[in-house]
Amino acid sequence: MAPDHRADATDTALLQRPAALGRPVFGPRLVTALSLAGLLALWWIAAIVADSRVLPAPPAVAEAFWRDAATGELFFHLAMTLMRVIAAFVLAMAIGSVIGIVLGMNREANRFFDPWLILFLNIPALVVIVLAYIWFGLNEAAAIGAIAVNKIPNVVVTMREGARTLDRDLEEMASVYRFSAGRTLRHVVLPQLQPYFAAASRTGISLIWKIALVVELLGRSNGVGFQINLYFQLFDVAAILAYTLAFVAVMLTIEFLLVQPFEAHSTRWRPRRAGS
Amino acid sequence: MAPDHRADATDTALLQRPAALGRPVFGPRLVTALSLAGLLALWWIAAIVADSRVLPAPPAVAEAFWRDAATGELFFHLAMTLMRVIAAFVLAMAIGSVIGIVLGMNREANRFFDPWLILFLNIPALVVIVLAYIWFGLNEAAAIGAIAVNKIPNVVVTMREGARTLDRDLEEMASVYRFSAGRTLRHVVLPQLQPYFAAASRTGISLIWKIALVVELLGRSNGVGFQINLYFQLFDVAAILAYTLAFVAVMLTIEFLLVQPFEAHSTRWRPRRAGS
Amino acid sequence: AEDRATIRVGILKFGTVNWELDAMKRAGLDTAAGVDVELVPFAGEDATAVALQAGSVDMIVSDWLWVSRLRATGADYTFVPYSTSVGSLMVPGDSDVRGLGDLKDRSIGVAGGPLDKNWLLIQALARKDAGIDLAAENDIVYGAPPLLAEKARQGELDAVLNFWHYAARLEAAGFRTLVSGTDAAMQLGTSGPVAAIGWVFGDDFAERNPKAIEGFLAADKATKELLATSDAAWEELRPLMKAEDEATFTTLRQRYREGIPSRSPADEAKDTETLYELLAKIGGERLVGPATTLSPGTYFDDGKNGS
Amino acid sequence: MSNLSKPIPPAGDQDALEVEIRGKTFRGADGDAVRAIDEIAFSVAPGSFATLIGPSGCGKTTTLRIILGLDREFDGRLKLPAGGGRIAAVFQEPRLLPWRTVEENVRLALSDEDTGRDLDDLFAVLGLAEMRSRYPGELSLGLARRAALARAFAIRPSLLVLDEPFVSLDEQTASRLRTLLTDVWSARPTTALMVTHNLREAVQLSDRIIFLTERPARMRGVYDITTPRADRDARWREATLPALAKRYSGVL
Amino acid sequence: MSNLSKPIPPAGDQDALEVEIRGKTFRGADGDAVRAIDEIAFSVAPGSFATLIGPSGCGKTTTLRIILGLDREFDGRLKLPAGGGRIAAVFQEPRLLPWRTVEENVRLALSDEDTGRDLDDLFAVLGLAEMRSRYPGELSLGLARRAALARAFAIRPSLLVLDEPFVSLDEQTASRLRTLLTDVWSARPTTALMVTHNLREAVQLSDRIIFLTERPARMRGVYDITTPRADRDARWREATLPALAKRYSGVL
Ligand SMILES: Nc1ncnc2c1ncn2[C@@H]1O[C@H](COP(=O)(O)OP(=O)(O)OP(=O)(O)O)[C@@H](O)[C@H]1O
Ligand SMILES: Nc1ncnc2c1ncn2[C@@H]1O[C@H](COP(=O)(O)OP(=O)(O)OP(=O)(O)O)[C@@H](O)[C@H]1O
Ligand SMILES: [Mg+2]
Ligand SMILES: [Mg+2]
Repeated sequence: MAPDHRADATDTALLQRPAALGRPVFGPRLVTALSLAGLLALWWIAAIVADSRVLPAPPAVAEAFWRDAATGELFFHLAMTLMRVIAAFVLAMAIGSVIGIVLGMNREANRFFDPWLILFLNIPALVVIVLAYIWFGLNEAAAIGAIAVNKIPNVVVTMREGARTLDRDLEEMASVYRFSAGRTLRHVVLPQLQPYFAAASRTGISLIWKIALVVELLGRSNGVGFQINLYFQLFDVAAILAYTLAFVAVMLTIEFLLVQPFEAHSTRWRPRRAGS
Repeated sequence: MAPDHRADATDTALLQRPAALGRPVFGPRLVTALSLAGLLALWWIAAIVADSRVLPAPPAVAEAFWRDAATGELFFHLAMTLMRVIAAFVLAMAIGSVIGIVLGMNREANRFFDPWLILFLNIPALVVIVLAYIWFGLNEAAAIGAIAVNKIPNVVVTMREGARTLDRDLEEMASVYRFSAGRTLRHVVLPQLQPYFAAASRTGISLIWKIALVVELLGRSNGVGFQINLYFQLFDVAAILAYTLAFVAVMLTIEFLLVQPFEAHSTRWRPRRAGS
Repeated sequence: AEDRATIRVGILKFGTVNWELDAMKRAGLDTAAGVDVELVPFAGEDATAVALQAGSVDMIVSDWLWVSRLRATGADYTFVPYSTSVGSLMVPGDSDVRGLGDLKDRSIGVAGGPLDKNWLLIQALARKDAGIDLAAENDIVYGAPPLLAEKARQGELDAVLNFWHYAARLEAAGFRTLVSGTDAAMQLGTSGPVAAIGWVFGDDFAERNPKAIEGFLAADKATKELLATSDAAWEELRPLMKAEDEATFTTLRQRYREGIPSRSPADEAKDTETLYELLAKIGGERLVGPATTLSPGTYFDDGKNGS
Repeated sequence: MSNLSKPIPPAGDQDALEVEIRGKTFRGADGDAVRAIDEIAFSVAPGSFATLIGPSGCGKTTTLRIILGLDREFDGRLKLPAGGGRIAAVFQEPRLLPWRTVEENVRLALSDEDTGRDLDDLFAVLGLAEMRSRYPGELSLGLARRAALARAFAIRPSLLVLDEPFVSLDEQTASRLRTLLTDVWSARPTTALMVTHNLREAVQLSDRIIFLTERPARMRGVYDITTPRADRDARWREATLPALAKRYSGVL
Repeated sequence: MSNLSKPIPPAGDQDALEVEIRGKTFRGADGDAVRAIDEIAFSVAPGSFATLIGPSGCGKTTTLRIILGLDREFDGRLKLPAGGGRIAAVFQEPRLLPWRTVEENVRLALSDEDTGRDLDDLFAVLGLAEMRSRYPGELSLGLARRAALARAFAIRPSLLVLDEPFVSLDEQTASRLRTLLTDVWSARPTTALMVTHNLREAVQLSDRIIFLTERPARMRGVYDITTPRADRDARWREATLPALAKRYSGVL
């Protein structure tokens, strides 16, 4: 007979319940704006408190940004990096998803290739990049390939977990109703893998960008990684942050204009959690 | 009336079906051995074909391995790196899972923190590491903390996707039967997150190891990353591969002795796909 | 030993500084000069810079440009010459490139990036002597030093500008020096070889530990004398140097000896200022930061000016 | 075996279940409003057994969810039997944890002081004795539904909510379980509310039957049965069922 | 409306469904063997309607899965009605794709030449007209089951397999759907096999009823009904049901 929150709330008296049909206090846009403002404030305060050359305040970074933006240099390097990131992302997601789904659905294949996967997961980026440059020359193809090879095992692992949890009931339904392979993939398999795909692509694009920085550091003559390394040698943290934030801004734009609407659309069928 | 494979197979005649109750052609251990042997063979052939200083054949790597293993040096560096990897892994998984689950279950919180998450996902490892070292000194705590901070956003993203797909029906059941918070977490929530956790930890440990290499490069006086970079400056690829493979061997051991038995146990309830 | 000062030096594990300090400790030259030198090895150049700023080491090896730039933004690091060895632009022994003027439509690897001092000087020299813009008329590849060295060996690059010990190794492998950073500087107006890299430490450390700095610099001088004259001392360094063969070993030794600064600090400082103005002109604010002249105090003043 | 004429326990010990829903609207995925319930109001006397009958899709499950506190976005008010007693629910689907065995599923629902209780009899009468250590994925649907019943009956609830508990079971098993339900319900002062499409089942078990209209649900009528359960034999049923079916067409 | 006395189409056009399962054992998660079926053998004449009745958990769904080709690890043999026609199945659970609307779920099952067919009548008679563009998560269980029936009826199958198709539905809806089923079944030469726990439903619809024992399932008996469907009125049922119930105790 221990008192219990829910019981208390309903026991006491005839409780009046209003029909509250989802009216959030702030609009989504406002929340995002608030969030960014909070982040900026936090950074500014930290910069003032730390008062160190290593954590410049927002104005210093803005200045560094304008310096390189005015010459168009920043946009050039950003574009080069984005080109590499996008190419490697498409490659890695496509190849990794296929391998991951196959391994997740086929125990025998998985047992055989699992050690290979672990090997490729754990080869340092440096090794892959250097080997790629040495074998295929210091060119874009080698750079993009090296980034993709670094990312593919991660995609495989995530998609494999997803494929392992595929609903057998729906698969059976599809086979009884003779769905073609394409129809099964599109309407039965992929929707179930959506959360895994989302996880793989979100963490993927950030990992790819980080590897792109190393690739550019080791053997490219442009791109954000090239610039960041240059400024690191000069220990110009403001400039490093300016380039970093420029990339983050691009990612945020993609997130809000592309990813979130797409996700909202592809998960609209999901019953919403009460009160959210 | 297009002929169809399944219909064909069963239409033609009274078909005899044997009772084949899962008898794989090879035992799992043998498959793994075959897999590793295949990998070795592939490498060896590639090394012979490439015939380059940059892709040494297995014996050269074995020699480099023995050279550093005999002095105990290799094991010392490996141990240091493993220590950092494990500490950072535990930290990142614990913190990242908690944040990820909270964000996945709470739309408002997620809307607010999503931009922060994207920022932290995309800050280059270099920046975090340098800031950590400069603020907290070149010590283990800073090194491990920097690795964890690099990994946490990835864990958050993956666990958040998982938490978004939590089964509302089971959650309701748990609330009606007044499961305590701990019981709900352990018996209702965590089992559903298992595949996401598995994906996050597999890709996680490899990412952490890669970041550990950078951390060791930028400010530690030991560890595999330290050694690999030294050998990179000498362009001694055999030694680099020896250290890499030593780490991969440790990971493979963990995979086969710990992770796979654990996973087999925690997913034993899953209905198995026919023929696997 | 209790009253001896200690100094922690951040070094590159496979770098030349490591050789020198190893020889110093082997010969007991540091304790003889009343200082305990503690070596803190790192795997990368950037790591030593981070370590100095994080206060984990007291001294590292870096260049005066870096010191001057950081001083201009408020840091108090200071500089004592260590070596005049700098990078060189190398071409294969059988290359038909004879001078900077022949570099047209070639692929050139440049270690250290577009703001590397030697690269800037060599570009300026090419513009002055041969009237060509190296960066514009060639295919420039910036990249990691070991990777570029390997690419040069593979023949993918027609020329490579690399740091001195990579250059020395390439030389031992049959490459020849087209022009070195020092040559370029001298042809552009310095009166002698300028020590580009040196010991870097904080002014406040020097103030608090005058004996440590004094002892260390004395020990450094003694070590250089030893290494300049004794081949036996070099034999002991062999395992550290990881030279592939005898030719590489002797080339490395030779180039090291050539790099020992021999001029008076005053001459050094004067040439450095010339060089700085030159660099400020070529590299612009991007390279030198807001200050157009060498920041005062970049060169360490131990109070016994000119000794 | 069963106490079929449970005396309604004295009031004060427990309150009646009072339900008054003046409206419930869902927001569909396309943003459209789906009106599920228009106006439902009924009460269930403490310790009595009530049944909800209504066309498929009319809002019965929605009503139960509101009573269970799983849906708080509705117009109206609600009063649960007091006393802090536990609530047991048999959902329309089994809702077992797939990664726990049948027995673990049942035991997890027990309160802390009850853990470790002897459940042999319960499993035996439900025909689950052999299935205790199986995972839900290895059960037939009927077995899974019985496991869900076991969970509800094991916790000795003071309010029992059942959403079509006996579908997907053969007649023999179903009638055995109806007897079990009566036992569990009458052993303690339990208020019960059941949804069913089976009028026979309803008249056998209930003190009160509440008929609902098509969606959006409104009250169609309330039918109280005063005949003691022991007297509800085949003959009585033959008389009652057609009468009810005539009054509320389409339910039989 | 419905052609209740469908003449059995001439043989040759289609073969009988012949099922002969001499054993089916599951391997449980703990490694134990679970014997689900001992020995089942029956045939269903082409174009006729058969019903499987057996206790809960005896192996009915397992039998259907074997017929559907979803489980190939059994001892025995199987012959499907020839002709390459399609198979429609109503599973024991709705098995709708949660991320597709009701209508999309139905249309996805249609063959390519049928896509775009007019389904208005079908949805109307199933009471789903309003629900076509809703997602399965927004349906009540009864509505979801009807959507699964719509999918099965839409594809004009030559073999129709139904696992308890009419549970969780109110009587009025259920009887409307039974009529629909008879229509669909008699419109083309369709062989049908249904599992039910409702003997009334079985005698109303079937040409043959196959009774199974407890798990592991064995044949308990086969009962053929020759009375034309049009003549199976209430009086006939009152006579047949008790006779059957007496012969196969526990089924009513
Ligand atoms: N989450 C939801 N979003 C939109 N509509 C919903 C949702 N849940 C239920 N509905 C609708 O509300 C109505 C009532 O649903 P409910 O589940 O209460 O029916 P029911 O009476 O239990 O039916 P059944 O006998 O089939 O189980 C249905 O028309 C259903 O489609
Ligand atoms: N994957 C499985 N692993 C182990 N046992 C299983 C598995 N699937 C079914 N069984 C067992 O086989 C038996 C027959 O199951 P089946 O689903 O065929 O029963 P059913 O006759 O359809 O029962 P119901 O009327 O309850 O649906 C049951 O005892 C069930 O527990
Ligand atoms: Mg319902
Ligand atoms: Mg079944």
